[in-house]
Amino acid sequence: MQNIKYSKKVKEHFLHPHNMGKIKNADGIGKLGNPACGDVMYIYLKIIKKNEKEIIKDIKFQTMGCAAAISTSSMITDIVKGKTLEEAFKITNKDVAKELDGLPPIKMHCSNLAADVLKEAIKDYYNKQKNRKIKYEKTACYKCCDSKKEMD
Amino acid sequence: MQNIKYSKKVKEHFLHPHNMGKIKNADGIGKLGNPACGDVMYIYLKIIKKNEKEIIKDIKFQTMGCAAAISTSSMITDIVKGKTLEEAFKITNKDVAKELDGLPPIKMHCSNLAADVLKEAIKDYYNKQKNRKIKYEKTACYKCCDSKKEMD
Amino acid sequence: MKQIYLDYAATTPVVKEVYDEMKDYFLKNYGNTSSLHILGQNADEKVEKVREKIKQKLNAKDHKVIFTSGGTESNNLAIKGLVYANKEKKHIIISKIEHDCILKTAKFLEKQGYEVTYLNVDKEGFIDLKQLEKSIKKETILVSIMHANNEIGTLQNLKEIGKICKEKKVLFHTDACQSFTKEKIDLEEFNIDLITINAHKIYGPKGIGALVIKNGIKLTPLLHGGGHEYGFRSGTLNVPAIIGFGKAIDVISKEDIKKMIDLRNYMIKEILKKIPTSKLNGPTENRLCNNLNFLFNYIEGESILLQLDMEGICISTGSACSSNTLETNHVANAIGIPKDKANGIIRISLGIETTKEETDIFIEKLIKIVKRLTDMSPLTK
Amino acid sequence: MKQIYLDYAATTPVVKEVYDEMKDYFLKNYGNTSSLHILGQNADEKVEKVREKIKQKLNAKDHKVIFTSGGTESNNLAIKGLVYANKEKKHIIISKIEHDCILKTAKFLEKQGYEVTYLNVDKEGFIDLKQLEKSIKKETILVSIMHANNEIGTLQNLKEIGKICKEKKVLFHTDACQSFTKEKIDLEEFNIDLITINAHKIYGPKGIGALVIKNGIKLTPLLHGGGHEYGFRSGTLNVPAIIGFGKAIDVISKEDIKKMIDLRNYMIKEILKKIPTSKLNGPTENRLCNNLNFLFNYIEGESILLQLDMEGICISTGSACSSNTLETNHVANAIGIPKDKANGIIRISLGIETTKEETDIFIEKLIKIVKRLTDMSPLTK
Ligand SMILES: Cc1ncc(COP(=O)(O)O)c(C=O)c1O
Ligand SMILES: Cc1ncc(COP(=O)(O)O)c(C=O)c1O
Repeated sequence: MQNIKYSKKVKEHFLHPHNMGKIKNADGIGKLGNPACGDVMYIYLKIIKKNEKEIIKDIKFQTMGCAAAISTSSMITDIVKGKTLEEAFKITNKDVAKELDGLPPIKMHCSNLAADVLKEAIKDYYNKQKNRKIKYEKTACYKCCDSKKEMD
Repeated sequence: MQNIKYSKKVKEHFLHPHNMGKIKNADGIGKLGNPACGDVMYIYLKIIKKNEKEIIKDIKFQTMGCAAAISTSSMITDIVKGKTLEEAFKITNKDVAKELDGLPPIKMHCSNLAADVLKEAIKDYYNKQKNRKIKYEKTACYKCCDSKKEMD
Repeated sequence: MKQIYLDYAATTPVVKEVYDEMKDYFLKNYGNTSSLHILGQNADEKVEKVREKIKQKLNAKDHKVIFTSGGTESNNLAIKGLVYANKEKKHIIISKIEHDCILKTAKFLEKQGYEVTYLNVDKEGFIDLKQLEKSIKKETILVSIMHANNEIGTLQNLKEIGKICKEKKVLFHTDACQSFTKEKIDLEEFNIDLITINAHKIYGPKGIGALVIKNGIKLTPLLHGGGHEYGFRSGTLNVPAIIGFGKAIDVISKEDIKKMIDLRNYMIKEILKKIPTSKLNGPTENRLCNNLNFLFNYIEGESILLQLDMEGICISTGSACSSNTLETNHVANAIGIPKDKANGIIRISLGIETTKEETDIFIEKLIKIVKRLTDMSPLTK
Repeated sequence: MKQIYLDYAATTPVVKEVYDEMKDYFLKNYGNTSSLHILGQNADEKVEKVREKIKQKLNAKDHKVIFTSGGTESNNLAIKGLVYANKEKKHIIISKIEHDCILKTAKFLEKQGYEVTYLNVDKEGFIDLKQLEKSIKKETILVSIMHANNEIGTLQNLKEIGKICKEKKVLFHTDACQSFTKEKIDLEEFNIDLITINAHKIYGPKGIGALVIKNGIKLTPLLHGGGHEYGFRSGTLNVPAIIGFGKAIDVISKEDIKKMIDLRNYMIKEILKKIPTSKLNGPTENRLCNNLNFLFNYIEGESILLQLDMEGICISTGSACSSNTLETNHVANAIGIPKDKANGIIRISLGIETTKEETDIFIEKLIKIVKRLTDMSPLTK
């Protein structure tokens, strides 16, 4: 009933994720998710300033989760590496899913939280810069994800 | 669930019944059954007296009913032809079924009424002889017979 | 002795192409549709295709296909599922000639305090649309009228029934086990909210059916569990049977139907002409393409059936010679056949493989057998 | 890429000999068991033989075999059928690790005013016989405890449970879908009143199961209709599937069981040894012969499953990553696995065709995948 076929791109990123790991002394760290729900994601940022602009020089992620969670993590790091923080902040979970040629419907709102985590990391960076607060609304759903699994 | 396989003997009598028909001016006639229930049986007797004994010289039947009704009718006429009335009166529905190598269980108590009809015919004969009353208990069931038929 | 099977209304063989289609799903693509791995997902995908195909065949624009174990389950789910999920309304309407699985369900509900209206039918088995309209009241939740009657082949006017149900804002369910793929059914045009179909009447496997329901309808499941079938019917999906069901939809062609109608009409004419004690039950128009049903005076259907059987011909009786008088052939009863004649009924149902030759052999044997039994009967005038 | 299927607990292929046995009943002996003609009677006869065979296999001396569409239906019929037919008693006892189709049925009954006791299980999944005994009261009609758990393979002590039920004069039902033909079941010795079995876990077809009940037990049918199956379950009998079910009873041999146990034990040893973040769920003794279930720290079962799938290996996850928190893996919950770890579970289930080679390939790939995912996890210490 619920087709959770993943796109080729999702599978690629899932099996061979990009930018996996930690950044020591990161300039910003975002953390979201709950192991009880099955998806936990950390994003680490290294920022440099160039012509007044703050640019993501390096980005890494750590994720515990299903194929959707892992591939969106990997994909977002690809998307924003080298982008300015302002540009990066505009990326939505939907954008990430689109870049991956879509996610199964049941995964759209649960495991697709990479953009939110990135925003958390940027927020963390701004917080450290003092006097720079930023607001946004999380778009992923942080309750347990919907899956069709039943034991047979 | 309810096997209504008929024995070979039942099938033979069913397809080629013996002593089928009417006897004109019969000495005794027995009638039982109800078309609404699916089984109606008539038995006609021709009696002769020999050495003080009343003997069934001829017997015929007419039956509307299923294979069990028809074959038991046919079988009982075979059994009692030439027998004395006293002997014939002792024949039970069970005896008839036995001679036929059995009837399907669901047919044992409904369509197996030939012996009862024969008794009716003998009673009728006795009644006509005056002062000779005879009693017996019907053993077949005269409600609608049990069958597993359902429309599919 | 070659068998002549004329009992396609009871069940059909699985035709070769359906059988072949299922094979892989027994032996190789055996995954459980709930499984996330490729075997499961492949099975799931194929099952979804069958759902789509069923919807297309029925022109179901806004419906869900719930797979069940057959017509009986679909009918039970349609009625019980619906009334249990909508407790405020306690009245349903069915006809007097519904299949046992509707009738007995209705009787069961009556015991639980529901009200059931059993619509009369005329001599040919048609309900009275006026009576239907008048029977609908505020408490009515559902009208369930079968499409083709399984015994006498009467085809109800679904379109008119659907129109009335729509106007009166009650749900309309139809049991189309006998008519699916044989007669036109258009859920949109006929305004059908729920429909029961199954596979083993259309050259598909036994043990699979579907209840197709309009989106938004709530049902209380009869089978609780893993939440399969939109939560309406749990249990591991019977994938090979579903695949077979899907394939079976294509089996009966327009030509087959035309051929069956011609044969049916030919047989009616011949039998009525050659057997003076015979009478046709059911209508001559708006009759299921493959159904024949006759009454023979003075004799019993079961004896006709058995003698034909001994000669290699399979048919069905029309009478339910049952210990419970209430259960004696309710259809015969409803169309006004007196009880003392209701045992003389046989049903003949044709298949796509039935030939003119077979029907001729059948008619010839039938004539002889009827004569033999009539001669034997004490009731013959 | 050759598939390695290690999800036999979800469903099995139909083996060739079962498939072959069914063939004739699809294509030639396709009669409806209700039909009085030879095709119907032949089918009926064969079906009766399967009933007998099932009874023999279970040592059922005084029981009826009711064919259903599968385990889900049998379990629903056992519980709902029984409580609806015995309205005076409104309490049932089940365990916390029953299959969804028992659990959800129990929850449904609770909403209707019935009382349900959910027995705890220990870390290995065993119920506490003392707690069972104490839970039985005057109003208790039924104790339903599954034989082998489908997730963690725990085999309950049916004999002791049966003894308690007998003493306390309550009926005892067991869901034996996972254990039938794999583990000893003796209805007499174990005092089992009702038992659920199905075919698609034992190399038979999907869509067929049975509820075997002691004579004298009354059930309210879930499916009303023509009165099939002693009146307890109407619907045209699924003859080919029943034939297949009958044949499937013979598929698993003593040697197969021994082989599966050896492989299972070998795999447990290897995996625990080679994957330091792994933990075995379920017991080491009294464990279903073909079941393995592991927890992996820091990572998600679904990801393991999918990566294995991409490498051609089919397994199952243990977690029901579900929107409804109540529904997250109730078995993991019951055996005390904290929620934040319950997503790291996988189930591996062996079949008669599983080879040592396959298990070695599996273990090798599992090690790599677990390492990869663990390295990626933010939770790794
Ligand atoms: C009109 C009608 N409804 C329902 C059924 C029941 O279907 P099934 O045998 O698939 O349960 C049948 C046939 O048996 C039927 O002819
Ligand atoms: C223990 C147990 N009970 C019941 C079922 C349900 O059986 P079915 O899939 O035949 O409905 C299953 C398997 O799905 C099971 O493993």
